Amino acid sequence: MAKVVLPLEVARTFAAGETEHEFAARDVRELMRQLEQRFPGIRARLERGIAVAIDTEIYQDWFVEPIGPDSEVRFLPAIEGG
Amino acid sequence: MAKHHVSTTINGDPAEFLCDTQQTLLDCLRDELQMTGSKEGCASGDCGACSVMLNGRLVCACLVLGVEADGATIDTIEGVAQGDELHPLQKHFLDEAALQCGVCTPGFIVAAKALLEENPDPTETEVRYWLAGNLCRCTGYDKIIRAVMNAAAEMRGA
Amino acid sequence: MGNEENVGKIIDYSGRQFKQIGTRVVRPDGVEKVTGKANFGADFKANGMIYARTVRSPHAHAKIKKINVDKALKLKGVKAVVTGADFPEIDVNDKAVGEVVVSYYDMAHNTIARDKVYYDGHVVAAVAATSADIAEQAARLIEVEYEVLKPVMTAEAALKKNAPVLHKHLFTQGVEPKPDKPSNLAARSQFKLGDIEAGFGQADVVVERTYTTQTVHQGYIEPHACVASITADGMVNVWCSSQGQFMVRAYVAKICGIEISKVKVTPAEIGGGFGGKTVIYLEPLAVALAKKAGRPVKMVMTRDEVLRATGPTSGGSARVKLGAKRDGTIVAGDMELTYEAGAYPGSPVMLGCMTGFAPYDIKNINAVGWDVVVNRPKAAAYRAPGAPVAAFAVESAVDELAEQLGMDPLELRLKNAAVEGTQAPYGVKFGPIGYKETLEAAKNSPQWKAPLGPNQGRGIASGFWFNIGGTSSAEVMVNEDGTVIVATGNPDIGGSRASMALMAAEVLGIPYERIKPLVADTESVPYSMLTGGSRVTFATGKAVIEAAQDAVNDLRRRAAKIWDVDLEQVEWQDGQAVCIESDKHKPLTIANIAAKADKTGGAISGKANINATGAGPGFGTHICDVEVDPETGHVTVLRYTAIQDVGKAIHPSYVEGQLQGGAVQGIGWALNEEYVYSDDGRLLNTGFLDYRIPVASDLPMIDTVLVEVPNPGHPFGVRGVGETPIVPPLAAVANAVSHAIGKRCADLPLSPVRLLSIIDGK
Amino acid sequence: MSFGGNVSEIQFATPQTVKEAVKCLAGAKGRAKVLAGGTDLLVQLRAGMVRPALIVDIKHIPELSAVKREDGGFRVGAAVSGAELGANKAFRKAWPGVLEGLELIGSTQIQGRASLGGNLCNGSPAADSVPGLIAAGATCKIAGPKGTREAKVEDVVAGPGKTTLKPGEFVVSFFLPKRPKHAGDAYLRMIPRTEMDIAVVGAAVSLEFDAKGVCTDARVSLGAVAPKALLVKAAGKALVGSKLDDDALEAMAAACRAACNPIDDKRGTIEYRTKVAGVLAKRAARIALERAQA
Repeated sequence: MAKVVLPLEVARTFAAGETEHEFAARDVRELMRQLEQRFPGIRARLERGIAVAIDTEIYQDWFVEPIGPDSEVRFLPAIEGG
Repeated sequence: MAKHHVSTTINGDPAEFLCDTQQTLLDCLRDELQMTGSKEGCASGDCGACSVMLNGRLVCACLVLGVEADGATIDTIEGVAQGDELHPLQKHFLDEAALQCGVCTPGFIVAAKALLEENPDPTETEVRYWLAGNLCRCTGYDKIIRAVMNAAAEMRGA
Repeated sequence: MGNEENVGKIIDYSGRQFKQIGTRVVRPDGVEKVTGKANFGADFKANGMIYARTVRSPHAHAKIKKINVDKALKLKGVKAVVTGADFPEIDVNDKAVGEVVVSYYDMAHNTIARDKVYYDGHVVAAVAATSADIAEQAARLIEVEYEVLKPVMTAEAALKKNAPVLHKHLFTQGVEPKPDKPSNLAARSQFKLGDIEAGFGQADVVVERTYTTQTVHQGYIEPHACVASITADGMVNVWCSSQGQFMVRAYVAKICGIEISKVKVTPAEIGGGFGGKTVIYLEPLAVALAKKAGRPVKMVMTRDEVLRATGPTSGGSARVKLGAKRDGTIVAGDMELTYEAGAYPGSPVMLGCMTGFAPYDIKNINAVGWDVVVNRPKAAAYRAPGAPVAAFAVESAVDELAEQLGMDPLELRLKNAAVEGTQAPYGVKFGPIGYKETLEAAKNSPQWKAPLGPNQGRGIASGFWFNIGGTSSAEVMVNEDGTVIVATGNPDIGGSRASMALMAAEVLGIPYERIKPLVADTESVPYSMLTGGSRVTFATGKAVIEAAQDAVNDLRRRAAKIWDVDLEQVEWQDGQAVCIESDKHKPLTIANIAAKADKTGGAISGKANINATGAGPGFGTHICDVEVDPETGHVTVLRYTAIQDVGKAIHPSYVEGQLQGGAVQGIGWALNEEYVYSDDGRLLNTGFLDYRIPVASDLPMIDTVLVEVPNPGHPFGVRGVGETPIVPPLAAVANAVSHAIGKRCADLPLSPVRLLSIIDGK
Repeated sequence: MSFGGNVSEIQFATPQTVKEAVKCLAGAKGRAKVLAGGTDLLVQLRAGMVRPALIVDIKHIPELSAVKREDGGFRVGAAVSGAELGANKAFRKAWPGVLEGLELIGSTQIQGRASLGGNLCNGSPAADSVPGLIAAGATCKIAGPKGTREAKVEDVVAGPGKTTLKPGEFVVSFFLPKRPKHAGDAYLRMIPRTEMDIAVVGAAVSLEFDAKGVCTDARVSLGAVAPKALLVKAAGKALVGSKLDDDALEAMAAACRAACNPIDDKRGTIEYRTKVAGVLAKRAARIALERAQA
């Protein structure tokens, strides 16, 4: 099971404030389906300016990035720059 | 009143243009003579991007009226290289990477050239104070100062 | 290298000795720039072009009751006037979903006000005429009737109970329960690691203080400028300087309500941006005026307009609390940031929360950020947006903590330094990073060991920036004579053409001089994300490398055809195709192969369209020595060293230049730059005379140390370098000044006036 | 501005003599502005702060552009640029403090244009060259429709942006008197950067000493601490009769602080300006002393 960490604000709105969850998903697309099932409406929120970090790698534009069985998946704000 | 007819010498060549009183020399160079090497960064003499020589003195073209150029001698960035032969300052700016965005570069080269004509062996402090009216936001000035010092050394034959 | 891996695969460059990467070549666009021939934003002309000027609000906060343009239109030479009513209304929820959330509604209203103005300098109308002077005079004839409202100029004022509310539709995001009334508090964000209470419970020493900074501007020397023209069949052409031609295209299309295919943007050379040109201001106005006038329209901002209405970055306050054990282990970090977003939501406060503690391995972190709207220009990105203010607070706190612990501030940083595997404040674990290496380099630097005189002080501070990747495209075209064009879609803001050409040269094995890098218009290369986030050398560089490899594969295919051998028998070595397993074929140079391109299948090229991931974070450490005049409060920067992990320096001179330039911008931020507003919200320092960016005589040489810990996410080990250098200097300077005067300086800028009052204890 | 018509035009004149210039100014249909170095006027024009009917360029008048010896002192044309005056070695030797003030106006580029006349007539309380001139006891020659007159420099400026010049009058030249043997002057200003700023405080001191090193005359002038540059007579008095010992200097500084009547603005506070006026006056006095002893 991959550990999935939601941003605090998103967790407050959709997951009763609980940021850490466990999912068994092969990739981000599947994870999104499962997240939406568990927390209806969360997907649309996560698609707005949220990046995905899988272990040490940050994906600003995520879609089907693979998730390992022991991966830590974190949703975090997308990063801009100067 | 019609526009002023201004006859002047720019980079050694005779030049003429028409202008209104309120047009600055910088406006005239850029808009009437299509010489856009001198840049406008502030129009108030605070940034030096429009540095030119007027009768042998370093000035900001944004603080000179175009009509004042009548009968004057003007030297601009466009006249610094001789054909395709770059001035030592230009070469050293390239070698030292003394430019990043490059918009302040023409002003720096014109101003530095004026310095080296007056003082061929300036100290670092002298270079910094002479160029204090030329703003650069990219480089932190370090490489610019080095380029000027190196060009000075080369020009002195050192 | 085995044959099979060599076919259509990424070449592994690890451990490779570079031939051209790391050399200090002359930049390809250099001669144009030192001779004044390069064309910047304001240098473009079109046939029949007319000139436009804006009408801007003198009020910080007002309702627009009426705009009368009749007198202006009657002036001879005036060709068109536009107001907010000439632009399509955009839904308040229309936001771009991508790397950054962009509210098109806010952007459109920031470009030209509709019913309300939100800051001094907000555009209310624009007028085009046959000369700049006529346009200027016409602008003065446009009568705007305002109902002046009370402005809120600071976060503190904006959050007061009965403060005037800027936006009726603005409800605080990120709080529960959802507010039922609009306010000036746009959003709350929070990042947590561990248990903050428990963390402080373990602490032997705690320091806590609130730090403040003022609004500052990017201060690029080139004002915003553009020319827009519209063809008879409605095609829009925009020529302008920006940090991204595709960004301009997207925003113009959106704000003007035009399909993207009908907008072409040609990038000019850009005279500095630092993030401030990642948004647009003039282009939609020029397009609308050009449409009305039927003539190309040129718009160039004055410096006054640049300072009043573009940029800046947020001023803000930062409360930081750090707890450490007696041995120096930092066990808890608490931070509360309040940033002023300007007229519309979107300060970089969240990035401040994410970055402030990033250099340290702290198990218990709580960082809360408040995004507050005020009647100042909408903040735009500025070099490591959000990070410098947070770092100023944290790095000052670390300095104070070192004092309290009786530890050397460098040793305290070394003890707590983040390393590979450390969990960043935003939760992600770092890959290979070189922060510790920058501290070691600082320790070994001549400056760190040099003695100090009376009234002098030394400060050290570190900083972090994420660096980003993103979508980039590149095309590598082999010409008939074997020279090469490398086209990308990213404006060259500080020498990136040189790094693109160097990377392509390295892959192709041909001399750098034979490669011409091209910054292409929006119709000549596929989409690329803008130049920003320290991404170009990393992400676009990666695209160039892949495109060059693609071209190499094409060249190998042609060689195989010429020799009539299998592709597997052709290897690419030092710019030549070599036939292995047979010496009957003499190696073919790129020129040899190019000469036969027509016979072997047409033009030879390579391309890559990528969304680059794997951007390696950047860490830097700066040392600053100052001398303070105790009677006047004047600070002289005596010596400065900037050290940074740069991954791999493609062109070391330009990497050093990034460190030096960032350090000096940070010095300006720390010492003398600030927006000064009157009580009624008018900006008082609207020129370079009183918005005091550092001048040459203010500074010493800026020494640099490039630490190279390769980033595994890039074939050559590149990390972005542009933004990190502005993060440490605020605290490096403030710590130095604090030590020089023996008092903690927590409010920037440390201008003589402020510093003297600190020295005198007032 | 005539709306429904053309934008108003600005006329331009280049008189060759003082007389012609007076005539030009008198004949202007609307507001006339005198152009010397233009470093203030062009900024105001561009910002739309002024749109005169006529601009009179006085640089073609020989008297305005000349530096001459007169009565053992100097007569300096009002339009002589900082770069030109700086090249005059005799002037630099006699009045280094006056030159310091002029040379601190802006950058090298500004020095190619900025003049004593322009700096004075712009009427800024912070004008860098004015305290030095006042401390020097300089006078200026003013030409106008009623002929020429001589005025003390401290009497020319009335307040921020305002002068006592009557309509049609302009400054032709400055006179700096002969220097006795043991004399020196100095100007210091406080700016946040090292260059390119407007003075937050400026202080000029001109001193004369007898052969024994006792101060016989002292004039102290402060800039940017009042609506116009001040001649602080009490500060001068505090030095006369002393050898510039610490007590005399502190008494002078106290007189300077007492004379300050500054404002809080974007460049400084009342408190800061007042304190630093004393600091700079002391430092300038020490430099002037050194120069007098040299």
